[in-house]
Amino acid sequence: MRIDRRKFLQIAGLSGIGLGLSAADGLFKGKALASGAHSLPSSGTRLAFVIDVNKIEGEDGYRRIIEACHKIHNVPNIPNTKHEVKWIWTDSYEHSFPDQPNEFLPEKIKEKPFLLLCNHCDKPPCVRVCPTKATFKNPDGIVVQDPHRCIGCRFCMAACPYGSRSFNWVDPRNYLDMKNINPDFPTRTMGVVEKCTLCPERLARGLEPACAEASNGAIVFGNLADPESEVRKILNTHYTLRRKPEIGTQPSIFYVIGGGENAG
Amino acid sequence: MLDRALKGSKTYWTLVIILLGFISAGSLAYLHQFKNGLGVTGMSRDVSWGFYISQFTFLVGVAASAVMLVIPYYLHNYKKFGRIVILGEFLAIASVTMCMTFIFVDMGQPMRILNVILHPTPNSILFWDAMVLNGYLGLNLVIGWATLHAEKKGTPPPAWSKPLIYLSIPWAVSIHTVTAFLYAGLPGRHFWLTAIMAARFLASAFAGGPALLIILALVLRKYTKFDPGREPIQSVAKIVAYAMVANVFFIILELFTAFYSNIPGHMHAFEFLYAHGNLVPLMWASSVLAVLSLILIIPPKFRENESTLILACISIFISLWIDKGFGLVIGGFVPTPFNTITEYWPTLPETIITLGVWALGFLVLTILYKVAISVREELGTAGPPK
Amino acid sequence: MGIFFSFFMVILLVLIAYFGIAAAGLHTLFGIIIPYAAFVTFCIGFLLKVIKWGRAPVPFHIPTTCGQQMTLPWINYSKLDNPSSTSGVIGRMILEVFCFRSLFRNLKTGLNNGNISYASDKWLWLAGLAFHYSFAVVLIRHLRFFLEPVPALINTIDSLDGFLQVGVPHFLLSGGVLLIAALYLFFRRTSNPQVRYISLPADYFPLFLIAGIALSGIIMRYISKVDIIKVKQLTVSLAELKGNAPEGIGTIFFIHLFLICTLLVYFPFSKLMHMGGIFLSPTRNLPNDSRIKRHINPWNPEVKVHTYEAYENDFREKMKGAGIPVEKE
Amino acid sequence: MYNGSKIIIGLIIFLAIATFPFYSNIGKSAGVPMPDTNTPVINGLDKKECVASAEYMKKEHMKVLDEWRDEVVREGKRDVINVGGRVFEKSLQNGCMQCHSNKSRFCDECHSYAGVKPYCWDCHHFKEGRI
Repeated sequence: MRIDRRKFLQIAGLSGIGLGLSAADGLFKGKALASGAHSLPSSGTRLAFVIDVNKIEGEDGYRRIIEACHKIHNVPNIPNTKHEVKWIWTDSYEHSFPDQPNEFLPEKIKEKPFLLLCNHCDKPPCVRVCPTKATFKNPDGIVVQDPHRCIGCRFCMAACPYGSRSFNWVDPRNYLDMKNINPDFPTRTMGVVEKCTLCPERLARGLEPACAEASNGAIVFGNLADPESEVRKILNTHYTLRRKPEIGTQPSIFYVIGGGENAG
Repeated sequence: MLDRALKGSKTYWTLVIILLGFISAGSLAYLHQFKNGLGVTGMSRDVSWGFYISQFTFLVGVAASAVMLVIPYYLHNYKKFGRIVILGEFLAIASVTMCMTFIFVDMGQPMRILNVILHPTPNSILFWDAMVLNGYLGLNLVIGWATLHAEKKGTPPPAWSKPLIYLSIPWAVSIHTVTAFLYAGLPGRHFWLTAIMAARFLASAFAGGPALLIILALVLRKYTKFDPGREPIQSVAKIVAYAMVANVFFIILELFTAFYSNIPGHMHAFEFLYAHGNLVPLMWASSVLAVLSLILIIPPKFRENESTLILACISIFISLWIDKGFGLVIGGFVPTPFNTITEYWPTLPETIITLGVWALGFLVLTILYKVAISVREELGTAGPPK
Repeated sequence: MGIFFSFFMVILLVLIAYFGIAAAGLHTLFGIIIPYAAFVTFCIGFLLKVIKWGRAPVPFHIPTTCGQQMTLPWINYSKLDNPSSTSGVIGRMILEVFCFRSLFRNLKTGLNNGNISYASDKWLWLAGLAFHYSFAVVLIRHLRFFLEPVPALINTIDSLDGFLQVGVPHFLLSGGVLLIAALYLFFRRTSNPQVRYISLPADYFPLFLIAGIALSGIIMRYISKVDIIKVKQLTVSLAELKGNAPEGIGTIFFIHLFLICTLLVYFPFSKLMHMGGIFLSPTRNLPNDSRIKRHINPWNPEVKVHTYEAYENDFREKMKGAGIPVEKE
Repeated sequence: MYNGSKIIIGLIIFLAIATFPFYSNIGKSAGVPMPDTNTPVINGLDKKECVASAEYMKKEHMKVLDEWRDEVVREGKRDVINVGGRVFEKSLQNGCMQCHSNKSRFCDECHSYAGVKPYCWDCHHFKEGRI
């Protein structure tokens, strides 16, 4: 666990902020100037990831990140792709950004895997459609899925434009090595929806989300609402992509595509 | 009146027992699904709604179609519908029962179904759908039962039923509009993201539901003493014809927008459905049947001939069942958000459960129709009007 | 009048249990002695009542029930409503006991422009069905307190009853249905003037008592909880005839228990005996075979019969002499 | 008695049902379960104190857990509970079970005695003797 004191305080601080605020005003809060414009939350916290595609070191790098997440969250490894549960995974540019096709893309990018996960949208459609408030938005920007409340109607899966949500079609425990699961984290039950949680249990302890920690700096985690944050600094200096920006969900996951440190 | 359902001919009891057989098979299959999870169905991470929700969507239309009889009879005082309006109301009860059962069997955690009421979420269309469906079921139960009861007693319908009947008219529209909104409000699902969705739903509902009603009325006439007379059936047929024309027109509008604009996302679902998915034969069958049905129902010569009329109605029902009870939901999920194709086909347990739910609906319908017709037979009003 | 009397009787019972435990601490009395006494009263009272009924002679088969009785072969007769065989009677009994067929027939008469109209009235039947079936489920699932280990079947019934995950612990549907049905039956007695006129404290009291039992049970499970392990310790000890009442069970439990004991004691002496009586009602348990079999009243004295034939034999000659026509020469 | 045999058979059935608990328990009786607090962690404490009194927890633990889960998952109130200097995490797995590491003795015995089947363990898991 390599984490310096400054970073610790930063994360501990921002995860603390806003948690005390009421979560009730999830839906239509934040009047933007125009519907497409960006809004910053009143709580002063909006957690986000910036993923630098070029900094992930090959196959191993991706696998390390995915395993870091799936291992600590007891995400089952289900061979049948129809029943798959995945919190973070990779796919090609073509599949990750189907709305921005470019047949003349550099070969390097065409073949590059992109890390995909819940976008923790600022205006999440999944939250809008959930009939039981099982999924909702925290004041700090995390889109939370409460498996205790979920009735398994899968409306959120129809609503999510990013395919970020997984349903437990089968009992996940049949696909977990129950002897070697993370004893500190629950598994899920059959018939509920789950997805990336952005590791609130780690944030509470002042740790970064597991994927960011395992990424050797390729995934930068921080507060978008803070102009001094590292994520903002990268966004200021790099051209970044987001998935399906035109539908106005305002994802909080940014992809740095260009040439690493020197670009921008 | 319910006791009328307990006395019947051999045919009636055979039908009831067959339906009960299907229901039992469906229940057993559901227990299997309950124990092993929705993984026993053909649904997947990418196609996360399947047969159940599409049947529900289709049947909401059938339920809403009762309004096509209620409006002429109660609003325009079209007396000739007096005999069949109860058939429409009871069909609505059976359809809504099926809708709710389909939603129930689709739940991953059916034990928590009451969370929808315990944690009401007005921003969710599904919450509203649950509300309007329950309301519509209640309205039709109360109205249908009260009017039939009054008929049996030889009294005019109770005064309080009038406002409820008027309320049921917009309510019927609302159930299908809200159901269309389930789909039409989702960003990133191009096939569904269309302002015309609710209108399409209503058009298909007002074609499919009354078409089924004509089939049912003709079947009843053959096997029971019930006979609504020729004219009301012809009037319903005209409603079906207009609605089906509107429905086909709306589909053409969708096709035009998708293909003339040439926006890939808008075209993909149609390409999947009509060109390279496993639903291709079904979707083409739906389209061919739709055209065929128009040929059979628009020219008065065919429409007025009851043997071609029933063919037209069967074509319409099957065409719309494929279109709404299959293509609509699957086409929305495929292509996936990743622009990939994941095929869907219902599995055996899923099919048995679906059949079981349909059987449940038809059992409810059989019992309700049996009661209505028995009451009329006793009153001597089941036969053709003089 | 009867309403308030019955209501305050139930309140009084609640107060007796409350003060008996909270003030006087009579755990053994309320936890052991009264339950045993009540149970013994219930069983013996039930037996004696049924035996008393059994000693009354059955007057005659009663054909005037419902439906066409068996007559000529080409006339359809109603096999279940008016049976002529034992198997038909068993069928009618099953329908009566499990489906409340008599109530299902209930009609409501009304006046409509001077004409009498008949309307079906299924609410009493429906509420009665809901009441009795939910009571049965409540009773069966209470076996978990008396049996150790708890049989799997009882666990299954319990989890089906709490299928809907509402609240912690899960709300058991049967309890709610029982309470609502009891309240409906009370509402029916008071809202309908005719029914109200014929209602007595004996009608209201059991309703209030059962509603009180259901309500105290619901309160005990969801609001003012008690130590359930100690409760079971007590109930199992009762079943094992050991009878020791552990300290520290909430008073609400003893209120619940005392109301149940009252119900048990009251049962054999009240209209609740229809539970046994249903099997002895002559219009339900007798086949309509009065034209097939000769019925001889059991209390009839021996009657000396002198037939006309014998009479003529005795007096033939005299009759002939008097010119009276005789049948046999 | 008229129809005596039938009535007596009926009464015997009635008595058999009514007294079922009395004879079905014979020879089966298991002892009364006592929530066992004999675990290494608890034994190592000088002051044995939980988040609430045993009396309260016996009756309300399900409610406490239900409230915790809403507070933690839904409201983000992950702040720990401090009882006399000892901190407790609001968690079944990472709170309760850290001390009460004997699930079969501490949870299951009473639950099966009372015929209760909580579904907590469908997701939250516990391996005996982990700590």
